Amino acid sequence: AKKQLVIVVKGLDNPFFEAINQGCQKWNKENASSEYECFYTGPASTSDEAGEAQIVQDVLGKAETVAIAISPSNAKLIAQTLKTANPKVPVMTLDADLAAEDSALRKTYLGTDNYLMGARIGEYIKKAKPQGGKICTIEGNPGADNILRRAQGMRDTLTGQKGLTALKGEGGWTEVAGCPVFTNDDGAKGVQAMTDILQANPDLDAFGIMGGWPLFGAPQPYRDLFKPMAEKIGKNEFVIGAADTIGDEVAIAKEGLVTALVGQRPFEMGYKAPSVMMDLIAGKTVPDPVFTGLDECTKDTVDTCIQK
Amino acid sequence: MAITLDQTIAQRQRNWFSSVFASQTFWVLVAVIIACIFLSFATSSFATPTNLYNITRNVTFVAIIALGMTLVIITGGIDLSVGSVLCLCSMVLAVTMHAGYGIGTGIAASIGTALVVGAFNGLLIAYLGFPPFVVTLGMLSIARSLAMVASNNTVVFQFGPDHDKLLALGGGAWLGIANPVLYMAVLALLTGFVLRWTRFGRYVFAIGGNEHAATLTGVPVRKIKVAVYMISALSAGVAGIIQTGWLGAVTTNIGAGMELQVIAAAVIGGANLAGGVGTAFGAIVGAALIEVIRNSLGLLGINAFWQGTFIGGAIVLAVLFDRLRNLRQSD
Amino acid sequence: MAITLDQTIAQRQRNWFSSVFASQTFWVLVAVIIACIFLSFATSSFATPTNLYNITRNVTFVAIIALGMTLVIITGGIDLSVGSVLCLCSMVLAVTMHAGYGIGTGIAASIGTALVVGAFNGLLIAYLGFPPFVVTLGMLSIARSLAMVASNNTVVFQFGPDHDKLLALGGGAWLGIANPVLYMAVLALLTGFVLRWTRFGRYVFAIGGNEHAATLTGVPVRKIKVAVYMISALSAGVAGIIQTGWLGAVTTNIGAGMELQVIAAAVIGGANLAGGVGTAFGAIVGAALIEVIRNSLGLLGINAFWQGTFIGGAIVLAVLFDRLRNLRQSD
Amino acid sequence: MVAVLELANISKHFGAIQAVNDVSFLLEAGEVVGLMGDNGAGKSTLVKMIAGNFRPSHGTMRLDGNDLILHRPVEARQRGIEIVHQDLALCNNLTAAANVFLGREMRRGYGPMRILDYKTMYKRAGEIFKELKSETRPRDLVKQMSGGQRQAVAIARTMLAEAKLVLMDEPTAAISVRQVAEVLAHIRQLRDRGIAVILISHRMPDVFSVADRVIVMRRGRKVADKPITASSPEEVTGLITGAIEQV
Amino acid sequence: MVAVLELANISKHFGAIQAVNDVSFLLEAGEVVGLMGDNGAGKSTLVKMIAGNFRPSHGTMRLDGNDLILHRPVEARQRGIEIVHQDLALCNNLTAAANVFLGREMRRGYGPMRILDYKTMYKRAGEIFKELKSETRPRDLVKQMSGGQRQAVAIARTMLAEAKLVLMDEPTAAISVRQVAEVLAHIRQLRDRGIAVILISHRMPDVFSVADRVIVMRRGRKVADKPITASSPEEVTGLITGAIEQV
Ligand SMILES: Nc1ncnc2c1ncn2[C@@H]1O[C@H](COP(=O)(O)OP(=O)(O)OP(=O)(O)O)[C@@H](O)[C@H]1O
Ligand SMILES: Nc1ncnc2c1ncn2[C@@H]1O[C@H](COP(=O)(O)OP(=O)(O)OP(=O)(O)O)[C@@H](O)[C@H]1O
Ligand SMILES: [Mg+2]
Ligand SMILES: [Mg+2]
Repeated sequence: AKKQLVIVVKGLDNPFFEAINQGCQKWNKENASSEYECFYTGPASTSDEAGEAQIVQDVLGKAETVAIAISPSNAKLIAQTLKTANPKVPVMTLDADLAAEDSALRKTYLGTDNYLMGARIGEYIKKAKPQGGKICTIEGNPGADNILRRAQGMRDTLTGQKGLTALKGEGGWTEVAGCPVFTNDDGAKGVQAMTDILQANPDLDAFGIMGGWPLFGAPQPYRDLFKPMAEKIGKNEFVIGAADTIGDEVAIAKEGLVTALVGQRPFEMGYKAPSVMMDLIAGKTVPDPVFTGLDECTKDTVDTCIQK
Repeated sequence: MAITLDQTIAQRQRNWFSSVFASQTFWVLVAVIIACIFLSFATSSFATPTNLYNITRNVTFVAIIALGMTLVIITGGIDLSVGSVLCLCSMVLAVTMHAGYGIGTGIAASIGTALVVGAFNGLLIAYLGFPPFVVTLGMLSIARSLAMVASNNTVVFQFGPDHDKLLALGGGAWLGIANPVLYMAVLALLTGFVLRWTRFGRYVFAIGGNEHAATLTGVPVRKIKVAVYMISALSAGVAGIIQTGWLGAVTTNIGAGMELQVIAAAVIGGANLAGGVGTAFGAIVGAALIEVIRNSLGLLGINAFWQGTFIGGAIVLAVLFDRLRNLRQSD
Repeated sequence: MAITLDQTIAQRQRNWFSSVFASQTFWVLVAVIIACIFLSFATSSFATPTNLYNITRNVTFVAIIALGMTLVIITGGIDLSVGSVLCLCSMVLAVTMHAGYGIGTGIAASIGTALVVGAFNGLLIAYLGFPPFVVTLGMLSIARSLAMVASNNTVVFQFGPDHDKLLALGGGAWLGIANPVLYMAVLALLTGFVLRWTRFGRYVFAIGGNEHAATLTGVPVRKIKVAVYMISALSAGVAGIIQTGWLGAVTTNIGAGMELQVIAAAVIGGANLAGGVGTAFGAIVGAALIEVIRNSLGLLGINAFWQGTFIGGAIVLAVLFDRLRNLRQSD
Repeated sequence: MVAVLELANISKHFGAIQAVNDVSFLLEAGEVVGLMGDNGAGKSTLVKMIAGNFRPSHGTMRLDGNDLILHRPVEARQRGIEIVHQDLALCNNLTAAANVFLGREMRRGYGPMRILDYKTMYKRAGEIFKELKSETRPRDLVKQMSGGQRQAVAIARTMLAEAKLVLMDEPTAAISVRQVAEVLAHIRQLRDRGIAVILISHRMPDVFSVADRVIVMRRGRKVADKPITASSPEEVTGLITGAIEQV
Repeated sequence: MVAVLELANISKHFGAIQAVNDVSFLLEAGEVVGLMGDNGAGKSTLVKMIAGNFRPSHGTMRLDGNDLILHRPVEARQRGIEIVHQDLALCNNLTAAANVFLGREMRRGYGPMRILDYKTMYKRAGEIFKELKSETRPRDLVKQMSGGQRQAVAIARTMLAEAKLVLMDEPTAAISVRQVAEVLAHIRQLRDRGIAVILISHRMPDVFSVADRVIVMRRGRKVADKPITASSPEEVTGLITGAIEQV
């Protein structure tokens, strides 16, 4: 058997990680003759944190494993797992990082700067509505650290202050009652909740969507909801900043139903990770962190915004 | 004065009216109505046409599956695979249409998949005597995994030449009522009819009441059980098709965790997991209750952290009416 | 030659040996053993000390809760709230210790929470006659929501002055066996003892066999039911405490979806959701089977998309042994 | 003339328990046989085998001269064997009428659109109960019925179809004097129509008033099989208790 | 001397069904009363009220001169009332011995460490079955037992404790001649120890052989209450069927 460069993701149920897998597979195809292969795995569900830790253990116990890249859904738990397992092979993080104080446990981080991503969404919203207004944040799984980090980035950018967990007029922005909404990565739930929030708050000014589920998971109800508001969105009277550029999202941006999209580059993560791991095995110095870029799309840039 | 044998035989313990009052479905319906009235006064946005349109549409997916689930529960079984089957059927539809086939082929493939899955569950349960919980839990895992395989775990959002037809099917409306609501109404009437007026329905109840007795009296218990699991999977498949038309995209996590919601809808509506009891109307009422609660979270602006408490509390409260009536009566 | 009345009375249908062969637990155990033997040969990394250490440790959390769940299932009930209760108890422990209290206080608070939750479930089910499915589904929602409230939805990973004690409690080992495994063994023996040798255990079975008969013969049905739901919540709480010690961090996500795994473990191990049947040993065997399957996925390098199919298939297969024996016998 | 039912060396064991042991007998059309025996003697087990409920461990059964191999209870019904089960086999969640007609529902309408004919079923069930002089209400759930009413429901079932052979496992255990007379009269009617009946009962007077022949079982074995006229209640009691070994 | 049991104007209805209607009677210590009546006459409902199974809709009950208000069946047991239920109230998943001792398990050891005493319970249950001459195996599950064996288990329960009042709802319905004699002998023993017994039965000879008094119910009402010596099987049959209106 080939030596394995293992990628452990948070959960298989998410198309985002599938893009990482695509990158991983592309690397395999291009390096068919290599003595290494990229091996992608993870728990069935993103919410199964303990399951991910168990998989990490399993993988570290396997003789074929020569390096591992982890996307931790519970950073502390993975850190703890790594401490106990005390692996002999190089470990890096991918897509999501360990906490700062645990950074010695991994060699490097490859992925998006989630805080920056949220901050970019915040900037688009702030640019469209400099005077502030009422906003609702749509989040995913309540325990998902990367999403929480994005939300923090957005809040910090909107207010110019650090570390607020709910906005009550700082920088002109107020989060309405019932927000943030946790959609548990369910597109339909996300749109349904957004519909309810809009019903209850007709004077809402903005949505900050920290994970793209409502757009790519339920594009049609999303369109139905915002088509009547397309004109307002065009005039920046209503603002929607959303994460990701998956599936139908770019088309939605083209239709002018979202102010701006800020997307990650998961494919790039999956494609680059094997090379970074091989560098680590070879003992080369690798910068820490290695950020993959962000794709930012507005109505006017949709045709060119995605990095190929 | 003397009562004849004829008169005694013609008696019955409860008339139609008192049976209605004795049913959990009725009291949950009362709870739903009270909640709606409360929300109409407490928020200005509840009783608006758009909100009602949305609520009725949102309720349908859980409700349609709850109809099939009700049959399973009446026989004393359980089907945990419905959420995954919904996902698999949606994915089969999406992938087929994406590959350029028409909507007819897509729907046929999807329905076919549902029936095969249901038959698999049913055969293991009825003929090999597997516990329904184990079989359908296994299928929960298998169906979603197959959906991943079918789609390569990607988002499918382009449905080939009949793209628009599919969207119209699930997203359209007729006389101001969302299409899914119409489908749900038709399916509920059909289920209600089958349960009350057909021999099949009678057998479903008999199996749940006393499976052994049903076997002894010549009820084709095994065939009926297979049929019931096929119907359950079918209802999940139908809900999947409609939901795909509404959402306009399929991911491999749609329907995740839906099984508990669906079973809850059926049970809240009066079905008894021990078997023998349940109605189509109850399934709809139970699903409606869950959706009204969900809808109210946003409208009332409940704090995100407390939303779960609110949902859970409301589910328990809804059944409280019925329990209180029972307690009062048992004295 | 003539058989006396005494002899007839002393007879029994099955001896100890044939009862073992007739039990689902035994056949699932056979399945687990076969799987282990297969994996030892098929992969070089299965039968390594680290892997076995990990497997045995991983099995404990589901197994401990499955012990409590088994009691609930024997009475004919179900407890869907265990995953959320685990989360809530972990969070209460974490928050208490994070606030500077010692490990004793933390554990007491956590256990206290579990007992209150269990008592709430039990009282509604036993005294008000709520369907267990509805009450515990409500609690599934409520407990997780309270965990969010308690922690403000943050990750807690510093446990105050007794931080290290807690980590040792859950992460340590003794003679090469992980601490959680020891706890599990003790709890399993205790549960087995209670079920077989105490009046309480006898009543648990009686309630599941015929609740009405149990009431008529003076079994304190309601009290026992409350106790059983408290034990179930308690087992979730204990698992939560140990898991916290092992994980070293608590998020509001832990234990999500665990209820189905736990119930599956109990059912695969031979407990019957209709009530009246179940063993402590079965719960452990069921949990072990699930963990061995999960572990093998990585070791065998099963393709990610197919993993679900593999897991689901294996769950169904495990029960097959028992079913085949039954089928053969019924002829 | 071939016997309606012929049992040859039938045995049945459950684990270590030998419930029925090498039992053989013949039953002619229009014959009423009383099957008696102590509790646990194997009477119910024997008739359950004839009704397709269990399969014999050994031995063969023939109905009207043809082999009788039953895989499911419904096959017995299809071949004209009706049974009143000792445990009644009722679905508590259904009404009395629904239980009577279970597996044989009456329907109206045509082709695939046939629906249950509630009205006729209630009416017909009411008529049967009246015939049995039992105060049983067809529209009420059997769950809430008295022991005798439940038994009336189980007996009523066998009165719907024209059978070849009717097996009655303690049909009069829970019912009152008045209805006992009706059930015995019903058995006589069956006999007169040429239907064979096996009546299991612990009530000596009933058996002696209606049966043509009596078979006694003890601990799974047949210990007596003789015309009722050649026997007496005392002898049968002795056979049941074992005071008399065998005749 | 106060009566052991005194019922005054007891009624019970279920929805539109009047199961028991204004029934009153007294029962002295050491008295055996036969309670007879047609199916659905309300006999079981009446004794279930005395056993705390239902609460009367109207009327009062007194035990030994004290008010008898029961919220749960266990309270009746605690006050010395034992009952054999018509539906036997057995847990199918437990052994015969476990069913006999249900709610009254024997234990050994001290204080909180007391564990079930299987051995003694098996032994004691076996003794009782032997006393009843019933071939019932204490170690087997009741699920797989014959009708009469199940009934023996239910009767055995009442033989564990010394009661004031024993209610027997058709205790001999499913059991064989041999055991019927034993049960009747047991009832006589109870009487001789000064225990009051209400025996519900459809078997005229049994009632006439053991009861001191007979009470007849028809459609929920008491229509006769007289010493057995002053009555006759024919009269009682007439009362049950309604041929005789009331005495
Ligand atoms: N729980 C109940 N709910 C409704 N009706 C009931 C209930 N229990 C009994 N009944 C009805 O009350 C009447 C009296 O029933 P009961 O069981 O007391 O009769 P019984 O005299 O014991 O008859 P049997 O000799 O057949 O046992 C019957 O018509 C019966 O259908
Ligand atoms: N399904 C079964 N599994 C195991 N043993 C059984 C089963 N059915 C019956 N038995 C046993 O077989 C023997 C015969 O039982 P059967 O029911 O045939 O007796 P019976 O003659 O009908 O008695 P009764 O007069 O009490 O109804 C009994 O000892 C009983 O315990
Ligand atoms: Mg019998
Ligand atoms: Mg009665």
